Amino acid sequence: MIAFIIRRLLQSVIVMIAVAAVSFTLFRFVGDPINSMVGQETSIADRQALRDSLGLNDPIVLQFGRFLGNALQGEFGISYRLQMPVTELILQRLPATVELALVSGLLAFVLGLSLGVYTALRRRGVLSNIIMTASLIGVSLPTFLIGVLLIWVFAVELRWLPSNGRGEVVALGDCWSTGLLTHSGRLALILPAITLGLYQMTLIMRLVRAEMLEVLRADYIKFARARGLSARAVNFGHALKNTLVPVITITGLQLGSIIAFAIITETVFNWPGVGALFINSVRFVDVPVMAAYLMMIALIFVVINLIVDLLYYAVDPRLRVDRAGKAH
Amino acid sequence: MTPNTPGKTPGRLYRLWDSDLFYAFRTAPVAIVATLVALTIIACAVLAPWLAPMNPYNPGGLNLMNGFTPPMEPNAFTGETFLMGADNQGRDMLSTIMYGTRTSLFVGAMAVLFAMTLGISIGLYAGWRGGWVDGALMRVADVQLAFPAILIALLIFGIARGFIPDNMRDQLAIWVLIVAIGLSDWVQFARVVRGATMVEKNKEYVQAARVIGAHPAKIMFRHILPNVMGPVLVIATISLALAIIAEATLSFLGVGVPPTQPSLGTLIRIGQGFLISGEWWILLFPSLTLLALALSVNLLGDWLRDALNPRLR
Amino acid sequence: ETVRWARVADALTLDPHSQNEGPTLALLRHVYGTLVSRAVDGSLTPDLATSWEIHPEDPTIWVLHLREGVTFHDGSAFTAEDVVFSYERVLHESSGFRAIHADVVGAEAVDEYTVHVQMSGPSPLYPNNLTNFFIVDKTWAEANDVVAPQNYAAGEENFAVRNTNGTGPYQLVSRDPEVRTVLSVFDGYYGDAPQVTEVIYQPIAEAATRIAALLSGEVDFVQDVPVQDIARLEQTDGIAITTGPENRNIFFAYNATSPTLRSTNVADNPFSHPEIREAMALALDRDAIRQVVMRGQSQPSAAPLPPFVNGWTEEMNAYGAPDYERAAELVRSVYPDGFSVQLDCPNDRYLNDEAICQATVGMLGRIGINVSLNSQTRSLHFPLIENLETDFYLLGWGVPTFDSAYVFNFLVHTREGSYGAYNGGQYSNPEVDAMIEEIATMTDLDERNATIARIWDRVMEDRVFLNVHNQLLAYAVREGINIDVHPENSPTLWTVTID
Amino acid sequence: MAEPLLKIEGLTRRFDVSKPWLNRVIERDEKQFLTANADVSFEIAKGETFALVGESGSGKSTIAKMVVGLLPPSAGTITFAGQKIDTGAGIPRSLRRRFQMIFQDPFASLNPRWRVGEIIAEPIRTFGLMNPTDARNEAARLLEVVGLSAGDVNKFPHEFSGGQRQRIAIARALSSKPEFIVCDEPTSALDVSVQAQILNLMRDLQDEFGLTYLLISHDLSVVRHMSTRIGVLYLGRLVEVAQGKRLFSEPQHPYTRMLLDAVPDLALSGRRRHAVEGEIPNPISPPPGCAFHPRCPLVHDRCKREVPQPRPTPIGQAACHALDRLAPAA
Amino acid sequence: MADPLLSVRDLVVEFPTRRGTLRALDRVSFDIMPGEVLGMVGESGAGKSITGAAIIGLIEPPGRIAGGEIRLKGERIDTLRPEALRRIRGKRIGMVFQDPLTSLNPLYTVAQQLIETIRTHIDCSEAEARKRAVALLDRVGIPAAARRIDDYPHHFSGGMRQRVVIALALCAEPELVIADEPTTALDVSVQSQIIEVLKDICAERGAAVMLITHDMGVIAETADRVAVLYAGRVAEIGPVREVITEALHPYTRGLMGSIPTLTQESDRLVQIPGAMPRLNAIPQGCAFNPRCDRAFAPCFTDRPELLALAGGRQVACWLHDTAKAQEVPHG
Ligand SMILES: Nc1ncnc2c1ncn2[C@@H]1O[C@H](COP(=O)(O)OP(=O)(O)OP(=O)(O)O)[C@@H](O)[C@H]1O
Ligand SMILES: Nc1ncnc2c1ncn2[C@@H]1O[C@H](COP(=O)(O)OP(=O)(O)OP(=O)(O)O)[C@@H](O)[C@H]1O
Ligand SMILES: [Mg+2]
Ligand SMILES: [Mg+2]
Repeated sequence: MIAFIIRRLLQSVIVMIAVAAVSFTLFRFVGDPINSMVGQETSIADRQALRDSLGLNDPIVLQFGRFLGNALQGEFGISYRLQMPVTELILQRLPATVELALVSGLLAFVLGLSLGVYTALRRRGVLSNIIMTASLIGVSLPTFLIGVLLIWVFAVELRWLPSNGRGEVVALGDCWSTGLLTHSGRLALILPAITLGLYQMTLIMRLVRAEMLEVLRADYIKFARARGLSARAVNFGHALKNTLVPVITITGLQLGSIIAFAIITETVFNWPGVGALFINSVRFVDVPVMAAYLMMIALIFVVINLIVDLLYYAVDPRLRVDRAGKAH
Repeated sequence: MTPNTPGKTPGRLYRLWDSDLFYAFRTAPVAIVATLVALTIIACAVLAPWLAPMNPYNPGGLNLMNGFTPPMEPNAFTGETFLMGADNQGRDMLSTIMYGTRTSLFVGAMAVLFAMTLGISIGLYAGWRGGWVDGALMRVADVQLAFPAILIALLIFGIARGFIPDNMRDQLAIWVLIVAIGLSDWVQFARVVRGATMVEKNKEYVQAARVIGAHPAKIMFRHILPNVMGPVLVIATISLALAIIAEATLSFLGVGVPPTQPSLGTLIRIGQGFLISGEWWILLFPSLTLLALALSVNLLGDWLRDALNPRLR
Repeated sequence: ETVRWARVADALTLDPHSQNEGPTLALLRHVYGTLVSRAVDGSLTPDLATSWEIHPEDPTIWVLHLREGVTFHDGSAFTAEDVVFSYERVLHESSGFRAIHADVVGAEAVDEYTVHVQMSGPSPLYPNNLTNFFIVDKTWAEANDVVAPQNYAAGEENFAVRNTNGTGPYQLVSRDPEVRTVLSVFDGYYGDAPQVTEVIYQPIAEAATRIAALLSGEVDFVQDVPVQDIARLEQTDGIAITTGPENRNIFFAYNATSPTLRSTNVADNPFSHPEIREAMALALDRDAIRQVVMRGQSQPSAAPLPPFVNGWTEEMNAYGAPDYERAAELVRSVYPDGFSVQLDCPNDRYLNDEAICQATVGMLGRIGINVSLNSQTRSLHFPLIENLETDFYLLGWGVPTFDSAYVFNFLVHTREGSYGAYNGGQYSNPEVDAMIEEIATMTDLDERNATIARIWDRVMEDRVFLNVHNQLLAYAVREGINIDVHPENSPTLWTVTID
Repeated sequence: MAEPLLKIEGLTRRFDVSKPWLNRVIERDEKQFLTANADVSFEIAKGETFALVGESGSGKSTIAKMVVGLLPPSAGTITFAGQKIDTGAGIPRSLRRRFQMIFQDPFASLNPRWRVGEIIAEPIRTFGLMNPTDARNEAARLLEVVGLSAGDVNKFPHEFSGGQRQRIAIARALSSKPEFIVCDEPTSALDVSVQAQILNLMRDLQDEFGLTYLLISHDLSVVRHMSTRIGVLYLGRLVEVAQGKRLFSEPQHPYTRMLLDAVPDLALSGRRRHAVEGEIPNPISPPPGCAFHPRCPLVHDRCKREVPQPRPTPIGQAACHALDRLAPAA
Repeated sequence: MADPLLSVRDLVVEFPTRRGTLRALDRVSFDIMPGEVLGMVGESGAGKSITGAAIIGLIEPPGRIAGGEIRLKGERIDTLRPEALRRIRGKRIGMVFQDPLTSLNPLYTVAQQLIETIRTHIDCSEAEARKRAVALLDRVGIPAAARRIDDYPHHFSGGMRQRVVIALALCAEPELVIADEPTTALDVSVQSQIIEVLKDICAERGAAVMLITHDMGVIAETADRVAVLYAGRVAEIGPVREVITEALHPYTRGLMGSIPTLTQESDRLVQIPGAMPRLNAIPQGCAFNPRCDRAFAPCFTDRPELLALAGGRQVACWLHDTAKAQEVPHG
């Protein structure tokens, strides 16, 4: 177990360094930050001077080293664009994204799980087929379009729900702000959460269904039936629990990608989260923010991965003994 | 012995028609409709240069004054009428959609092909070799997973822009897109193929080949590959739909094909700006086309997944 | 009354001397006062300075007379010391406005309400440069360690980035960058009490979302209205649209001087042929662009400068109807098979920038010029111009000084020193350069204007630019809010009236 | 005995089943090895059928794999037709053709995507023995040899029943004209009536082509029926080697006796069987000394310390400390 | 003779497929007496498992019971509603499957699975159920049962797991245990232990056993009577000794001859040519006719019914139909 965690952590470090390297190389190519930092009147000499002072003219290896060194200390510098410490900026935006991701993740998980179980248990039912087909619509249109359409229908035409922003937020302590405690905050969450969760819901639902069908054919299910256990106990106590083992992994990974996918949803709904921050940073070539964001995504992914593995441990007793080495 | 009737071996086509898969297909209305829709769209796209009323990719042939002509109504200035209206550049929507679908399909298919080739090769190799090679390759896949698809595509797009001389960007944009989407997609192919390879390589038919000393490459590609293609096909189908949508999303984020040669996604991105202004046809028709295409491909993939799973028969 | 104000981007900072950038200036204007402001018609009006004149004895000194009885938001009094301090600050190495005050040597407080600004030479038009010069309280700045504008390289945060102390009509209540900034009226404001007592400023990047927010009643005032939505908004009950010209013209420029181009398929430089440049001018259908691409929201013009600007003439502005046949003939006369070239275009900087380029690609296609379009985000587009890596590009240019010299300095003068930073076409004419340098110090305005006209003649003759139009700005508001379109796209909410 | 066709000496195979390095460091574990075969030696003469029996996990398949070159031995030598096989470099091509193998699972041993003709001709192609047309004809001929029809070359494996597939597998094994065939549980997946067919076929082919078999099975009655000599494996060690039928009438080793005892008797001889005590120990940590001692009715102290060496017996040889004390078989 | 515990009459099980309906069982009839061990043998695909599944009503759709009746102590159980049938499963009929590795849910401890099953059928407290469970495990021969009961299935070896499975099947004291190849996946030395346990414990509780296997040896040692299935039909039923030593049906006879034994002396095995027909190609008349060396005219046209002969034997073969047998060309 300890060895397992250590191994995971080592792997995570490698992943993080790789991510850092990749994201760093990238910055050379997304454009020149100077242009968005100075007015059009600035002379070329002044621009060069600024570039020099930001270290953008240094050899790339040196820049990377500096970046890594600072990143290790959680130090990502000052945003070129908003002139605030990046770490603070990201921490400020993170609650919005996390809240959105969690709510839509929860939505996706709960709906996906129940619909998946339903469609698996009633495999040939009419309603199942309708659900299966309808759910595909969610993955057959790009997210941004779904978002725009939802805004159009529910905000513009029906005026039921707000079209953008987070509504009223309440500060919880120093570092967290939540929209969940206010009415307007909850209303504002609905459309983005649906938009973001739709894709994941379809995915989870299909996964649950496939796994469940697989499990329902397992010998131990047959044996459970033969022992006269009630349908409930068989379907939920045995089949569902065994289904959850593989579902947990994928769902966990999905949560990571929900945060990344939030880029689009946040842009469309003007949701003040890290995704929108990132996209704006890309437009302005705000290198420190981009770097920090990518590192954050990688970190979240790595942490989720770790949690998933530990959960796996908790759920599947077979892994608890000496199988630790066999990651994946 | 079972009575054998040589000479009466039915033809390949008949066997295909009579196969279980095809039977399942023939009796699944959803699959048939999905195939018909997909084939129609694909045919229209592939034959666009011959079928489309105009070539929207030739900027010299456009008349800007045709811009925003509503469907089936003559344009106030030029008097021209378009079945599905004209877009903001005066392009006939129908033709543009046909050409755009062509581009989207090309990007999607090539991206999937790329992802598939990469994923299969890596998966086969990792599964076959096992040990640290396998471990290392799968860690690479992990790193890849740490970057969700759209991020990867954004990154690659950014990097490629740095490498490609600007006067070639135009032509290469599509290829960059293909590589970007493909690279974000190979992991699932690799994982499935790796898993299946690890199962297959211990099967006795592989051992039989090894006993006679067949070359590992031959075993991998001639023996194992055909047997792991089932799930690969399913993933490929669904990936195709995903790739087409990924292309649309990337184009929404501003990294995509040039607007002079719009893909379906670019069209939607453009049309999305006209949702409120009332020029609904610029958004509606491309979206419907994308929906129909992606939905039918997805449904097919879905159906295929069930049909190829012997345990669900 | 509260006005909820949405526009595409947020102010980048609240530091008044850090970022010379549109939205930043527009927001800061509500908090910080300037010595001189610009009215909606483009004229200069007194503000913190009640009057200004050239020193009767020394033409290199500008004398500024300051308004009395003005207080900063924290209650301290506004005096010449603050102006002098602000000059020091704006001239600091890390200021984003240094270039605007490049000719200033230093400022000196003569008495409590008079300041002498020492220029390096005669600068008759200098007050035009004062409209974006925000005045900071010296004691406040010193107390909070913000004597200098923020320096990125130091990697430190600056108090002024999130805190303000100005003399403007509003004071800062709260700010969540890129989310919401709340301003409330400053009781001690020296001007008329604004009707709008609270401003909630929200950047909304996506155009559709921004308009949706207005339609659903979540905001009251939207800037950066997509042109295609204007008609619909006009028809919507409860929503009004105001439009007006912006001080910004949109034009194409090309490299006509290099012997070869990087992106063409012919051996020489097609733009070096006057015929080609003429053909392109003939092919550009400005009316169609106005009609279809801009939905009427532009003023087509051949003059490569906005109409407000000193040096603009009706004559330069005139353009003819396109003549494709003649244009095609001209192209054929040089290149029987036509030629191809790449057009670089931003896709997120100006109103419908990409669509304009696209339309132009079509028009040029009709005369045998095969243009491939490279449209990309601004941070990739502008370096091309700066690094001289483009053959043919689109650019928009605002003239905050309202004088042609600004255009000449940046776009016409050969690139050397601080000149020609945006002369991406590498136009170079020693005669013109000499004249440009001359007008910088001319005090006789008539003579100066004559020289400007001469420069323009040469520039127009050489077809250095292919101008498309001036942008019209559109503001959409909840009905009952009366707001004027400001030529610098810098709305002033304290002048807003509410029915 | 004449020059043996296959000679195996001291064959040992260990599998590294250690935990990953990091776990070992943290949990202070040693490297762990599973000894699948230890010091196995036997010879097979030409034309003979040598059988290996033993319970699951006793290392039968591992021996088979080492013999055909699928696994390199950890120690020991394999000599085929007088030629010592360098296990590091794999079996030379010239020898490889002379070996073949038949597998247990007729469903897994044929590639489902290949036509029967291709499957049978694969060895011919790989060894370049014939041109493609001849190879196809040869495949058709072989199908008839194993009792199927020549027209079946174009079918796919799934069109055949288990017994028929096993015939196809045999045809494949015959196609490179081998002298020696390793059969790893060739009939254990088949029904008895089909098993009889396959066993008869194997015998016919042996007579016809002069084949030598290494037959692996856990079914003692099949082994008795087929083989000329038999080796009994327990936990990777050869505990007894004996002449075919005599092993059954005069078993020497206590384990052999126990195995024989456990076989359900169809003959209804009325003999009351003794249910065997215990299960096979974990091969990673086998008992010291004689691995069988925890289950052995004749166990004494020496068995727990010393690994018994093979000793000649009236019917072959056996490795047991208690051989002398054994009562003659009942 | 007492009333049969289980009585199966003319049981037909069908699987609709695209190429027509497959009859996996075609009019199968047999009885099991209380406390009796009935062996059921036959080749793979003969329908042994389907018979077992049909009895406890666990045929997977789209397969269905298309005819006949199944009675448990005279009460019809094939027509019961699913809920009523569920109460019989485990409670009155226990089931043991072939593969102990996959029969247990890997995510639950043995205790959890046992207690769940006990409490489903017997109204008792958790603690009580646990006590029963420990006792049961002890009885099936699991050493230190009280300690090991909280282990997960993967902690047990194959033989031990099969004991757990048996305990699970027996925990509600059923009257009938259907054991579907309970030892096939196990080692020879463990096989005999398991059979022993199963037999003893059933005898102890007076439960009848239906022992499905294709291992004639196991049948010979364990069963009282044996039923031979061929292509979904009963070929022969009779006391085990008679069926083995003097089989009536040519198929049974061939089958016995084809099994190598530890005592047989001949060089070649008896070989029944061909293989059992697939369900979609069962010949007309007697299903065995293409492989039968004694087939004669009626075998190709009429299906022989199960004939009751003396000594409790039954056979479905025209050779034993006195009327038809006249026609046999003896030779
Ligand atoms: N690749 C391997 N890695 C680790 N252990 C292995 C490997 N292959 C075989 N073993 C172990 O070696 C031992 C002998 O295995 P082998 O397959 O030779 O047994 P067998 O006698 O053929 O059994 P069966 O009757 O089940 O086929 C077993 O304990 C097995 O677990
Ligand atoms: N779901 C199904 N669909 C179609 N046919 C089936 C299905 N399940 C079983 N069968 C058929 O029913 C017949 C009897 O199967 P059954 O499992 O009872 O055989 P068995 O005698 O138990 O064989 P084995 O010894 O292999 O377990 C077989 O021919 C099988 O192909
Ligand atoms: Mg084996
Ligand atoms: Mg069965």
